[in-house]
Amino acid sequence: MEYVNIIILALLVNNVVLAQFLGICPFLGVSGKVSTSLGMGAAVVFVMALANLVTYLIQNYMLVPLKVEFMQTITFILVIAFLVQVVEIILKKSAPSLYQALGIYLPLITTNCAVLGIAILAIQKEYSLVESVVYSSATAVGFTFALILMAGIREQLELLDMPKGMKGFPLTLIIAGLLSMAFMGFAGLV
Amino acid sequence: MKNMKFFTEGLIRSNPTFVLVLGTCPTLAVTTAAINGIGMGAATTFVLVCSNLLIAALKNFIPDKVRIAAFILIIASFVTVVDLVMKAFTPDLYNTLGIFIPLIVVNCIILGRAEAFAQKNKVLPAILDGLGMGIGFTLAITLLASIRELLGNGSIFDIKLVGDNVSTILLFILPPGAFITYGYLIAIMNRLKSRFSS
Amino acid sequence: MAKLESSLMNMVLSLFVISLVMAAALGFVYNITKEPIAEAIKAKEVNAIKEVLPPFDNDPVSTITDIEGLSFYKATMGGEIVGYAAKTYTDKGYSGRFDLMVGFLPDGTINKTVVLQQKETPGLGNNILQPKFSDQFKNINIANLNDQLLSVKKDGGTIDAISAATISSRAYCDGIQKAYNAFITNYVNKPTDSVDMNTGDSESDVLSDTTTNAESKESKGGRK
Amino acid sequence: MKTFKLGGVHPKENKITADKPITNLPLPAKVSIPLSQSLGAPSKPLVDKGAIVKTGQLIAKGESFISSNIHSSVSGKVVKIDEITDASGYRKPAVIIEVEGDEWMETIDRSLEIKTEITLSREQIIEKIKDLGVVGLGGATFPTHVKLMVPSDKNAEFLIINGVECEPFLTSDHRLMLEKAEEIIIGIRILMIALNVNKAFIGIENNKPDAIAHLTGLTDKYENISVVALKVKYPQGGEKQLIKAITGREVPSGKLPIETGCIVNNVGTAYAVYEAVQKSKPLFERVVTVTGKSLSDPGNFLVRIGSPVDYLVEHAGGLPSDTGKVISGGPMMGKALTSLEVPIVKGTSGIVIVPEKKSHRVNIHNCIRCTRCITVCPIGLQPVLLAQLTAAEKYEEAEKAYIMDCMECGSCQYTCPSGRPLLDYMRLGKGKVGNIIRNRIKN
Amino acid sequence: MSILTVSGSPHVHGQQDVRSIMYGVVIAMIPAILVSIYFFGLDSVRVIFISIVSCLFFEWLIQKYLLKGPITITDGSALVTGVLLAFNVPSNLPSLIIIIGSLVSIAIAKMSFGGLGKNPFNPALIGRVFLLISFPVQMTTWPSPSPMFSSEIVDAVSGPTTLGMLKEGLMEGKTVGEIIATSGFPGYFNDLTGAQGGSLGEVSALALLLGAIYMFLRKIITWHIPVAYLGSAFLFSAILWLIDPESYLDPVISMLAGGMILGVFFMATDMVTSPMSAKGQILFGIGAGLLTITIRNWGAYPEGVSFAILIMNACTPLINKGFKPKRFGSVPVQTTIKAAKKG
Amino acid sequence: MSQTILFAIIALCILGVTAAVILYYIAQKFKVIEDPNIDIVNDMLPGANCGGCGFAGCRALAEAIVKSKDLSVQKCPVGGNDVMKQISEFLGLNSVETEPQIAVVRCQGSKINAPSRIKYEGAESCAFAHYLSAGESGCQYGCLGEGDCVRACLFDAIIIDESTGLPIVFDEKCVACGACVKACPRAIIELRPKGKKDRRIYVSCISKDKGAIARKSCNTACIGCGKCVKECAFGAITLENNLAYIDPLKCTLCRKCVAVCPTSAIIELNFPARKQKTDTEELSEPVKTA
Ligand SMILES: Cc1cc2nc3c(=O)[nH]c(=O)nc-3n(C[C@H](O)[C@H](O)[C@H](O)COP(=O)(O)O)c2cc1C
Ligand SMILES: Cc1cc2nc3c(=O)[nH]c(=O)nc-3n(C[C@H](O)[C@H](O)[C@H](O)COP(=O)(O)O)c2cc1C
Ligand SMILES: Cc1cc2nc3c(=O)[nH]c(=O)nc-3n(C[C@H](O)[C@H](O)[C@H](O)COP(=O)(O)O)c2cc1C
Ligand SMILES: Cc1cc2nc3c(=O)[nH]c(=O)nc-3n(C[C@H](O)[C@H](O)[C@H](O)CO)c2cc1C
Ligand code: SF4
Ligand code: SF4
Ligand code: SF4
Ligand code: SF4
Ligand code: FES
Repeated sequence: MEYVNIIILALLVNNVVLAQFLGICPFLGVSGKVSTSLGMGAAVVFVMALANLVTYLIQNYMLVPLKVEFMQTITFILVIAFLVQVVEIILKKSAPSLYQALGIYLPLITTNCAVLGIAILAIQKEYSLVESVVYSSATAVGFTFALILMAGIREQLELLDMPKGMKGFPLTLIIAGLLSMAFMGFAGLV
Repeated sequence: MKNMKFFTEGLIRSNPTFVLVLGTCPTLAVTTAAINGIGMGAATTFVLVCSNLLIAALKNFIPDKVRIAAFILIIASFVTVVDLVMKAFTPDLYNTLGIFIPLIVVNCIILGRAEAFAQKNKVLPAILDGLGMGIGFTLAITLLASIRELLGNGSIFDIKLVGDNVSTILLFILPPGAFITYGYLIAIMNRLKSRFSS
Repeated sequence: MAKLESSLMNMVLSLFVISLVMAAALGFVYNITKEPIAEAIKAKEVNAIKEVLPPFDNDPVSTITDIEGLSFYKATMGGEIVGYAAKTYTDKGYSGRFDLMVGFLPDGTINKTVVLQQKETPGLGNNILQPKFSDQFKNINIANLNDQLLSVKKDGGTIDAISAATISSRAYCDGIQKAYNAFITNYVNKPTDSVDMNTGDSESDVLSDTTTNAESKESKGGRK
Repeated sequence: MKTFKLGGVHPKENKITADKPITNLPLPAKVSIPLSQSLGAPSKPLVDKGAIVKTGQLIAKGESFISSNIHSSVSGKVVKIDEITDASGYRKPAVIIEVEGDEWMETIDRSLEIKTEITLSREQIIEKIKDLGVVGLGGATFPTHVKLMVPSDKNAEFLIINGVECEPFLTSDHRLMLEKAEEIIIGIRILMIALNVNKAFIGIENNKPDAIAHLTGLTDKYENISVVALKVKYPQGGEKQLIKAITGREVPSGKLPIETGCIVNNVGTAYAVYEAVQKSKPLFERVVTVTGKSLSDPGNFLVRIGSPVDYLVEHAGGLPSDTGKVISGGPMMGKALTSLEVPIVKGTSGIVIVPEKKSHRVNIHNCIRCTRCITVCPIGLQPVLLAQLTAAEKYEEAEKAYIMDCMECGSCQYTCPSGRPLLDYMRLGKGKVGNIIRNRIKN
Repeated sequence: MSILTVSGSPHVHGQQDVRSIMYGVVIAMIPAILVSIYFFGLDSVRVIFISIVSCLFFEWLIQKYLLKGPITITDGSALVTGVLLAFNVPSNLPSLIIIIGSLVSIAIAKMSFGGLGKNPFNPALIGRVFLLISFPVQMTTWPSPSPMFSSEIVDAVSGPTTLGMLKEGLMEGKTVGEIIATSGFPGYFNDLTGAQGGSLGEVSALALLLGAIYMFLRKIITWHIPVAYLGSAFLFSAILWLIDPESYLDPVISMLAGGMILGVFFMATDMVTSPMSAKGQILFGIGAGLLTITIRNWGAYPEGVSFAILIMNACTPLINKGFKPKRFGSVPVQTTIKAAKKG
Repeated sequence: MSQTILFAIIALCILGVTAAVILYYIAQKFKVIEDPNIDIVNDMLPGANCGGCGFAGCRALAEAIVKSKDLSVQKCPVGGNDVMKQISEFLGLNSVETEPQIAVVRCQGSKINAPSRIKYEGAESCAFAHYLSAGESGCQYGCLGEGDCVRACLFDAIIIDESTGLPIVFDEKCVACGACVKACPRAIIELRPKGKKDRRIYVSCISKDKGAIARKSCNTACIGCGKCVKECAFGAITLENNLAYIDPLKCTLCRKCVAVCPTSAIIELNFPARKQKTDTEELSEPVKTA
């Protein structure tokens, strides 16, 4: 039940993009096409879960024992950047087709504040290791969900002509606002 | 004079918020009140200027292949400094900005400027560039925040402009309001831009 | 000077040096700000206590006592107890937990309440911050009322809920009630047991007449 | 009652000339016979300026595989071989002949007797049909002889005769079925021999009960020819829909009807085949319905190819002053003419005069995504999507959404409440996608 | 002869156009409008009037001065939005708030995307949800319906909706049975005919159903969305009710209460924002039904219809991507030959 | 105090150095051979990986650029024009300096010069109008006025003039990308050298119809009379298929041909007004549209 709650919260009620404002840049940038969004989403799920696993270990087995919790930001971002690169390099060589599908989104993820943000939030919420991984995966799935909804709408609008000044970011943001409004219906689910 | 251009570039022509649309998360998240805009802007500007300065100064000592890693290290350090300092001296603001202070690290503007500008330029232009970008960012998000605060709470900088019993449009200080206000602001900026250019 | 080449040695070295310097600098800043941070946290607490209690001259933070998961502080003026402050919380808020500080006069009257930290909806739930709402708790003494004391009118209590924010209002009552219960059982009804109260001598006389049947009544409801 | 399942609309029928017998139109003073009248390459002229020709004389030869011979429709003098404006206003080569009397080629059997006996062999039949320039009269003017040469790896099972005439207003096939039924049945038998099939169906929409009754009576003695009454629904006359309605078979996407063992021919074509094979008469005249609510004297006329449209209209009571549009063909698929001086060609089945009031499209709104266009598309396409893709120049995606399958029936545009120009875009997209495909095949 | 018009085929057009569809919807709403006037009196007229006029006005203003395109306010879509927005608010809503709602519906939800047919979300619902979130106090204080000419003096301020009452009661820890017994629950009959409290348009399920039947007959709407929506919502709430009748409402009342009927027949069916294939529409309906009951029972808002429809609106483009119509000639020819032989 | 600093240093250095070393070895081990240009271009890009360009990060953009060898559609919001210029120099894309060109519309068949004989109704698309009929004026070469060229232009450099129904090009906005040329189904638009002081002379008609026919549908059609050919002292004008064409490379902008054209089919742009021109000179002077 605990996990179900975490999942519903992260996926719908406190959707990363629509309610928590994390990872907006890729959300705006990569939501043009459904296929791309799926690739990006899958990559984010993978990296977020991995990053949360590792940052949990660093926090609890390195920063806390050494009493240097203030180094959280710097160590976490280093580790995330490192992880992303390693995954990218390995994927590129050993699974080129997977790399074509997911890997090309990896560099985008380093500067996606959702990854770092969720890692820090998981620590703040004092989640256990498993909870932290569940939380981050659900969050990332929530990210993907928002991304493909947006991509679907944008693909549809792509074929119609929109008012001149509204094309691009303004419309994407307004759609995000309306989506976020719709998602407020999930308020209070858990 | 030439240096002035580095400064104004980020203010208007390449305004990070309205033109480049970078660093959107803090832009949307903390702009529930005008004062947060200033706070977030100041913190970001500080990191931007310091990291630009240091990177421009150290550019020759950093081998190309590890430059991103080095930049991240430098930026993250300044962010931590801001984090600690704000925690110590402006605890209230620190609480409202919350997680978005450490997240300055991943604000694309900062790494972007490091890559695109600081590592190729001298120290002074780099500082001015950082300052321009930072102030451009600050002004933009303060504008956004003021609008949201006014519509959603009837106040600006906590100065109440409407009576206590007047209902304000709550939605504007909730997440949907952030997206919508930002969207229309960019649209208006686009319109102004095209009007001025023609 | 020419740019350093990307050899393994240079790369590791430069990263190493940067890490070293940065870490050192950070450690340094941390050390400088450690004190102010701690002070800021403390100052916040003291300020809140000041707000809910009559003037005092001791350092209440050093008197902190943990009772039923809540923190209690004692304030004295010239050695005489002027009141107790309790840091309490509720989980029943619209957006989850929020923290409150309650000031009790030695006779069990609520002096004042303030919100320490909350995430309630701006414009709705966060109207609990407004004095119009929180002032209703002023000067309530459990002795003068029945057990319906701390609940909103809808639940049969005396507190006017904020319109359209019954949930937050209830939660507020819930938090105060928690503190009250703890206060009554530990300070009023069991004066001699309060061993770790380093000045636990005189208040029993003051409060001995305060009979109360404040069972820890869980206010019903709250969102599921 | 049989019909096709997917989609379809029911426009108002307006068959106001259904009771008007076919009348012979007197010869005009001058005819312009375009050199490109059927699908395929233009034919090559065989006569020069000043030449004297007879009615039925070969004046242009189809040289490529899919093209057909053209015969003079009158006797007289070739005044020039020049470009004339065609129905769409473009200039196209034509042979212009001044009429001097009506002297027919001697080879043509002008007797009134109906010649029932079929003496020619399969090859001779096809050869004759080719020589005498018979093309499909149902719309696409596809050379009939090509259709009859079934590829060796395919097998024709059924001949389907298209007497549906689902277009509003038009009645030429209807009248032909009433007045020339016996000839048509002989034509069908000839086609059956040419195709080597032993079953033929005649599909007729239920709004022509007289034709159904008449043909049923006449075909009773042939057990391998049967008349099938079909529900009134546009585009019942579309080849694929007709095959589906009668045999239940579906022509696969991008394939020809022969894939299902069916060959479809129009009743007019069957009649032309009869005349060519039994009477050696080339295709130089056809029945044209001249109609329209504002016309004082609409009717069905037997017209020589090359007669100008205004000449026909004159005989139907003259052009009403409020005319806003003139359509060659029916209102669902026909082509709006740019001028009335253009000649009647083999493919002209009717001329519809539309008053100014009714000649404009409805107001255009944005698409309201009502899905009506999708529901009525007999091919099961998404016209709204295809039109949007075309307008956005996303031709690859349009191809993937099967734009090439569109049969241009116009049901989608007919039904669209927003008045979207769906078929316009569909045609545009088909053109562009067709080019892309052709280039791909070339490379 | 005047100048000839040349256009591509077809040269004739069917009877229905946008206007007849939109005005058809307006006609379908007339019974509900009359019932709302009967129960809420002049206030109802005021709300509907202001909502319509401001919707039309904003549409005109934006088309004229911002989009600078043709002005199409007579196509009826803004009218429908106006009436539906009015149907979704309490009859005592201050006029200024109605105007804000219209502005949001038209300017943000519709014209930002270029107007009719391009909006991904239902404009009237966006307007309503915007108001609900922004002005929760005003939007959830319902005047009791009081039949016109009735002599009773009624408490004009709070006549809670069926669902509002339920939510409130459940929070106080009562069971559904207790709530029904104690709170003057409207009951089936009132829910059906009128006297349930609530927004203007949801007062009488019967009047709405009458309009829905009209739209069916005029072929303005098809059965897919309403049937799937009501069906899934009914099943889901029936299951919950069977499991625990203490805390879940009887499915029949669930169907009649709140904006269910209004949402199902008038708002979920908006063709602009719903899927384009029959299967897709059924999926849309099922999704909306499940979401509605979920949000009603476990969410913070008492009414889930608006949110459910908006969320499904967002999924619509994806549903459209997933469901393509059956194409002629997409089956191998042998299959059809065999099928034909059998049949 | 020193302990904290020490631990901080230890933590960071251990992390940093292990990360660097692992990364280095993994990078060596899993090396993938690629077009080295991609790396170079990637390095030129800002590396913000913001996704603003529509690609999945800077490297993806670099790959796209190197593969397609086309910079026209790629845009980096962070780096801006400077970066793109640098890249294009590196890849040698725009190295050939060409004389600046501009789009010219070679048709004057406006509503007045070539009155409508029919009315076109349908999709707002020149391509479709072209497919459907010869056009409202009956000239099968002339502009259809439905604005395919306008929609093709990304720079708002071409619009349809409401009064004439013909496109006009704004000199200052046109970048000679040629999109309109490709879009026009009738090949009316041509890219011509911009000319000294923006002065240009060209035959504003592409009708290959014989004189009489051309004249019938349009007052300003080139009728192939050949007067301009004779008049031109520099041999810049050729006549083919009843149509004159002025070679911009040979034309010296002397304006003599303009004067002799009986139908005013030749257009001069951005010249100072002629001196002795009187208002009454040519009553039937056609409306100049460019
Ligand atoms: C977006 C939103 C935020 C809300 N926030 C709060 C809140 O912070 N506190 C609260 O008590 N109620 C809040 N509510 C209102 C509750 O859902 C509920 O309507 C109310 O608490 C009970 O209504 P009443 O006070 O009129 O009885 C919020 C409602 C919405 C729509
Ligand atoms: C390019 C092309 C090739 C065709 N080839 C054949 C063929 O080989 N055999 C045949 O029976 N019909 C052939 N057809 C004829 C079509 O099946 C069809 O009968 C003709 O296009 C007329 O159909 P319609 O009037 O429905 O448009 C061909 C048609 C086209 C356009
Ligand atoms: C939408 C549509 C409607 C058609 N309606 C008829 C019709 O009513 N009668 C007819 O003979 N042919 C009709 N055709 C043409 C037939 O598809 C087919 O091409 C023709 O019957 C073949 O015979 P033909 O080659 O003898 O012309 C229609 C075609 C289409 C695409
Ligand atoms: C059956 C039907 C239902 C409609 N429902 C709504 C609705 O719920 N809200 C609305 O704003 N417009 C509605 N409209 C009107 C119109 O479709 C709407 O304004 C468009 O979404 C605007 O682009 C409806 C129209 C029809 C035909
Ligand atoms: S014209 Fe094409 S797309 Fe439209 S209904 Fe007919 S077949 Fe379908
Ligand atoms: S019929 Fe017209 S309005 Fe309806 S979906 Fe198709 S194109 Fe759109
Ligand atoms: S499309 Fe290109 S060439 Fe044509 S006008 Fe626009 S910028 Fe000039
Ligand atoms: S120039 Fe060509 S593309 Fe432009 S409006 Fe004329 S015909 Fe259309
Ligand atoms: S600021 Fe760019 S992803 Fe958050």
